[in-house]
Amino acid sequence: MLREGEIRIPSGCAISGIMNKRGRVFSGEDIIKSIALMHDRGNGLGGGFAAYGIYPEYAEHYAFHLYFDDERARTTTEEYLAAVFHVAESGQIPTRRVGAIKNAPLAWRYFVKPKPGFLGETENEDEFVVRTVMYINAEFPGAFVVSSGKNMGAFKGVGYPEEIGEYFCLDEYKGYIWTAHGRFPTNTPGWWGGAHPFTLLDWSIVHNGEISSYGANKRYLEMFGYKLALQTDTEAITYAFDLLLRRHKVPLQVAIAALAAPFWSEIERMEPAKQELTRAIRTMYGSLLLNGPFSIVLGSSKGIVALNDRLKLRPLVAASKGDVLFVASEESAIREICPEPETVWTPRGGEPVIGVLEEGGDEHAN
Amino acid sequence: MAYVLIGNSAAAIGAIEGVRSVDLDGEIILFSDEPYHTYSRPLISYYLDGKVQEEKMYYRPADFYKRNRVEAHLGSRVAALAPEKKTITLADGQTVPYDKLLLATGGKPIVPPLPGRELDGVFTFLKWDDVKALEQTLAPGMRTVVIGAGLIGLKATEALVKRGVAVTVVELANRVLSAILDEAAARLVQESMLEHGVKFYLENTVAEVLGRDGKVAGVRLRDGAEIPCERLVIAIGVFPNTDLAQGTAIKVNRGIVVDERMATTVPDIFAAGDVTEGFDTIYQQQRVLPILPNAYKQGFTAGINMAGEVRAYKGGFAMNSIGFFDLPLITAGIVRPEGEGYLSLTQADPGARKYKKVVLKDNKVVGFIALNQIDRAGILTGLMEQEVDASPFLEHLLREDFGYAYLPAAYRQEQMLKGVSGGVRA
Amino acid sequence: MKRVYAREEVCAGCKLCEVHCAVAHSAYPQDIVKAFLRQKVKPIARVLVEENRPISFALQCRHCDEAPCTKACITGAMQKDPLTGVVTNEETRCVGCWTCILSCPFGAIKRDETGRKVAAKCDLCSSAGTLPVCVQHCPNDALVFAEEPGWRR
Amino acid sequence: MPISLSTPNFLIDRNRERCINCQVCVRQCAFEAHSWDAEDERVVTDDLKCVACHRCVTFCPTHALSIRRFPLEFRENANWTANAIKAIYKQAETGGILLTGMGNDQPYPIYWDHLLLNASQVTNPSIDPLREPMELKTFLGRKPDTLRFRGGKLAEKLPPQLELEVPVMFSAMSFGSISLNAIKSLARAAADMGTFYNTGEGGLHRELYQYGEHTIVQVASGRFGVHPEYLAQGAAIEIKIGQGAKPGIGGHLPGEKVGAEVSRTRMIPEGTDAISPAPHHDIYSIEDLRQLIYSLKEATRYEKPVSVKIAAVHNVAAIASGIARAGADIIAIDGFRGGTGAAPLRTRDNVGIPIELALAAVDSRLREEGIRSQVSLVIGGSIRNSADVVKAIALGADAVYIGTAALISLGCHLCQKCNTGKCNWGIATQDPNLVKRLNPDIGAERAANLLRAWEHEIKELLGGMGINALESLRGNRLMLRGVGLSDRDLNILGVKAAGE
Repeated sequence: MLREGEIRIPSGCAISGIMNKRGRVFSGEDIIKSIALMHDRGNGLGGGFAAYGIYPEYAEHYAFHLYFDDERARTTTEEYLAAVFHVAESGQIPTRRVGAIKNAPLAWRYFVKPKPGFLGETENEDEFVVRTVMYINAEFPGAFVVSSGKNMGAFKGVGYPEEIGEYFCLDEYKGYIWTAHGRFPTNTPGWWGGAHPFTLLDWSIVHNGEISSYGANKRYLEMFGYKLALQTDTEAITYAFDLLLRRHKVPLQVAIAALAAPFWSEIERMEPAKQELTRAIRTMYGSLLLNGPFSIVLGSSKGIVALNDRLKLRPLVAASKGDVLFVASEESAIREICPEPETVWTPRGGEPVIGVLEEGGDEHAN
Repeated sequence: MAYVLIGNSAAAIGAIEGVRSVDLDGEIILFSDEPYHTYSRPLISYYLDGKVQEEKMYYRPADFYKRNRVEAHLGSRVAALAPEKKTITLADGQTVPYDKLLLATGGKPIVPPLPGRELDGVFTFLKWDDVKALEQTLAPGMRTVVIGAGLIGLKATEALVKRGVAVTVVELANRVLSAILDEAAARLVQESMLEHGVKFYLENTVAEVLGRDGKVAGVRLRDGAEIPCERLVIAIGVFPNTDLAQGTAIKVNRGIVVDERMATTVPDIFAAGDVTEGFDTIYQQQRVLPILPNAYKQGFTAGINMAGEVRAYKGGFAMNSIGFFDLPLITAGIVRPEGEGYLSLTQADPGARKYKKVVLKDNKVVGFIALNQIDRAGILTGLMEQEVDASPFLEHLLREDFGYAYLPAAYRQEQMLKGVSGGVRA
Repeated sequence: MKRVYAREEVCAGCKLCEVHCAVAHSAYPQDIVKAFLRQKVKPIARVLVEENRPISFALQCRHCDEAPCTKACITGAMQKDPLTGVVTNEETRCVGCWTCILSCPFGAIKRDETGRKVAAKCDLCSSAGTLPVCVQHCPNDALVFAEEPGWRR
Repeated sequence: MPISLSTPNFLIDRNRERCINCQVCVRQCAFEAHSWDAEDERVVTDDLKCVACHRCVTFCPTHALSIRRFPLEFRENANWTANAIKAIYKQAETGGILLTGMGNDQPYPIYWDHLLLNASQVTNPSIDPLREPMELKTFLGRKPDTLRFRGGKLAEKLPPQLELEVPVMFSAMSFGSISLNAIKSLARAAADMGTFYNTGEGGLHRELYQYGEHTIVQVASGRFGVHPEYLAQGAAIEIKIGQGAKPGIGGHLPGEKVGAEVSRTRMIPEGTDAISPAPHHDIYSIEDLRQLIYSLKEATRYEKPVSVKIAAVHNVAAIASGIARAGADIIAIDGFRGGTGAAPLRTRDNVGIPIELALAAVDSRLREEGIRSQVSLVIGGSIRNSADVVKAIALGADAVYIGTAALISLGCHLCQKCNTGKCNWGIATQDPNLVKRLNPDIGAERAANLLRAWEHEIKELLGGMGINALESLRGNRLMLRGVGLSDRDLNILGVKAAGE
């Protein structure tokens, strides 16, 4: 059977995200409980988590999470890593035995810094890392980069999310942002790399939906050198954010106006300056418009953005209590871990929920 | 306001409709020496030949007077006018006051002082009564002499022929219809009548009516020739019936003189129709125009002005549509120009008895003859009315399909698009 | 009043107006083939297409405000309806003297000799109570039925 | 005089039972296939002159007419078809090039008909265009590499863009090749529907200035009617290099079509042939093209996008890439089925490649080179319906040009006699007697209706795919699948086979 990347697999899902705006870290138990409550939105063929602030001791290193099909894949990949990076620390990612989890790949992590000699002239470390990730995923059979950001990591696999969480002992990690994903793919590749979240550098995306514009988005992104190895919406969305925010350096609001653009009928009603801006964004980034149903949570070390498609064809609820911001596919998944939120709301289509990490938040993980 | 109308033909009817188009209340009183509901004089020849029965003789529907609230005194002759008193006196001596008076007394037949004209069997041909009288005495095979080959004479002739009567026409001029046709056209008309058995004596006239025991037996012509006949129709022409105006301050030449409002020279007295001498826009002079369209328009104009509105009728010109035995004929204005500055365009097909002639002066159409090809002839009439400069389309005037497509675009579109009165500025 | 106005700049000169007018005023107003093939004499159209290439346009009675034909008519058959403004010829009273032809400045009155000689003219299809058939059947909207000469449809 | 070997193509079938001899057919046939026999008082016909334009059939008030293929048969021969034989008769008679009108009518594969569209089922919802907004707005013009911002505001304006409410424009048809009434119809329809029409190389008649905002003015090798005011009037300027119906060939408007108006508009003497050279004599290379592009931009103060139109030929992808780099804001590609007012038959039927393949190749190439968003792609050359439009956009087009379809909406019956100037429908003619047969009021409404209808259909198809903005379909080849195509074709088209 073709695995993710060799074929495009539509899927429905559950998503959840928790963030402490002041950067206080907390264990993975809550996010597991939250996503577990939406058990029925998945079908046991994919689950995963992204966690930020979990590696304070290596905050300056790129934390590579890799899956290997076998030892051969690991050794060849590690040779390459060692060649282009200073590897400060490496080791197997701790796991527990969980009944339901079968044929798991070898899961390893490496805390690395690029060797300056390998950077292209105009290339900075991030770009080098992106290039390396694409290279490994494309050229090293049996090896797959799960995450590559600083002081963060993705844990995902085939199974229900709560099983994956337990398997990777997430209750023992502490982070200030947690996002989770439970998947309902329409066929069963049974490949761990295909599970969500999808990450690049410290971007991570958990996503529920199927984007009709995928083909248009993909071919546009490819013009900028992105290789969409997985053929998943999640991957495309991640790259779209990476292109807009990191490479084109557009303001977050602009990126959102591109991906979940307001309708022309709305734009016509905007005041001139805003109208001109929005027209320009749609004219320029039409190919990045995410069309069709989706709700996503974008995670980064600086905060989270939860977003719906502009017609709101997928569920998304948000709530807050104190410093903590919750987003999830279902309100119950929030109340499960926060029975009395101060505010609960349902964002409109295209209206983002943004949680920004307050600068110098105490205990901020670095 | 009391409007008093004397007369009951086209001019009087026009006046009624003119008054009522302005004043719905004023009292209208009409006097006619004839006993009939308004009828159409030109129809008497059709009546005679049976094409039109009694009920179709009437010029307006039976309820016409009622609908227009006209007090019609039919068969009551007006004997005199008293302009200074603003009254009229009837034959029975009764006087009637008026605020506005219309003289629409029409014309009367010209009857020359012929010896024997009092004989039994001598008729004129103007009123319904004339033909009714004539009709009762007719029998097939009877011989009739008609004096005058004008419009009336020839219409009478046609009707008589259709009644199986043998007709001989005596005409002083050198051709038939000399007033409205040139020689070429007259010849064609005469030919066709000859084919129907009509005899003609042209450039000749009746010197004496011959009789036997009080009845017509024949006529002797100027040249001594004698024509036996049982009936004689005198159709030399009509003369304005100005009797009532005589001896008053109303100015009369051949007819009663009117201005373009149809007012006579005496205040509150108007005149219209065959009795008047109106302005001829082609001849550019006052002339008697004894034709129905002119009578109606004059009457209509008079009516409006009597009712207090000012409306001018710039005048008309001679125009006739007539036919003899399936030979239709339309003429207007000057057809036989005499003098300088005229241009005549003609086109003849004698075999088919077709003839067309257009007469121009200063590049304007001033007259035409359309014989046996009369379709759309009114366009020429319109050009005459509008005094259109014809130089841009001279060469097309005689075309079979001559029409607006050949007229200057601006004029054409103005006429066709504005959708109002084609030509006529009443 | 509403009149029929010609837009000569889009008249295709097909004369379908004439065809349908003739039919509408024939013995078979509903059957064009019969109207033409069954009747001894071809029915005549009340509308006339004038042509002087490239100019062409349909012309029918303008229903003049001061209709000269009604003033000239010797029988009173030709009347303008004071309410509708439509000028019609009461054919039973008409004697075919053609004085109306003499006086119509548009040449819009025809001689109908298919039966008793009478003057035939456009009646705006008053009887039909709908659009005049010439307008209905003009394939190029070169005829408009309007209060004023209207240009755009 | 030796006998002519040419025989009728069509047979005029007149039902005498129904013919009323009204002569409408006689008056409507500019080819004089019908005539009036005054002696027998009946309409007679000459089949040899019939071109099957159906004008008479449409106008016949009794439906007494029909047109059939002339039953004359040659000895069966799969190789020497009747057309092949007749062509030789004709050339043996005239010794001349065979001329024709409209587009390639040969049975080459039509790729549109081998492409199928996708629709949403279960995993994502289709969208009902009657309930949800459905956006077709399209911008044509160069898009910058990035947007720059200063204080949350745009730091620099976008380059000039054409804004289309429907992704369909009327392609270049010159005043001369078609009548002023035809152009008025298209111009008015374009204005009503928020799109554009193209002057072709016919200049811009003064009466059309009012539609300037919806006009693309063309600059072609003959430079007819090109002057500063002309450039200023248009919303965009198109440099015409080639045309799908006759790649590598210039244009030729015979003198008899150059009447007073055409002459004034094209700025050439009345009655003279208007000959557009095969190449622009100031463009012998890509760098020359660049100079023309920029001199036109200079002349219009960089306020109007400049388009370059080429015919779809073998190495179209490389050429398009060159044009993009030469500074064009829009590239218009015309496929080998594109129409024409007059072209040599052999060229029309044998030169160029299908637009579907050209489009796929160009779009892919520009993306590979990372310059796709620098230019907009407009394609034409037999877009027949809204599905073709949707497929074209999924393959990567930004918008399409329609010429033939537009003319058909005005009444064209594809008789392919445009070159004769006798168009009975008043479209491809300058004869005032024929021109007035096309009422621009009706024409404008019909052409606008066509766009309106396609707009609805495009929205339906988009909704079915779960897309509510056209840009999400652009280049979205996952929405296409091929049927009955070779792997090579699929590969060039960049689409999967149905079932994959």
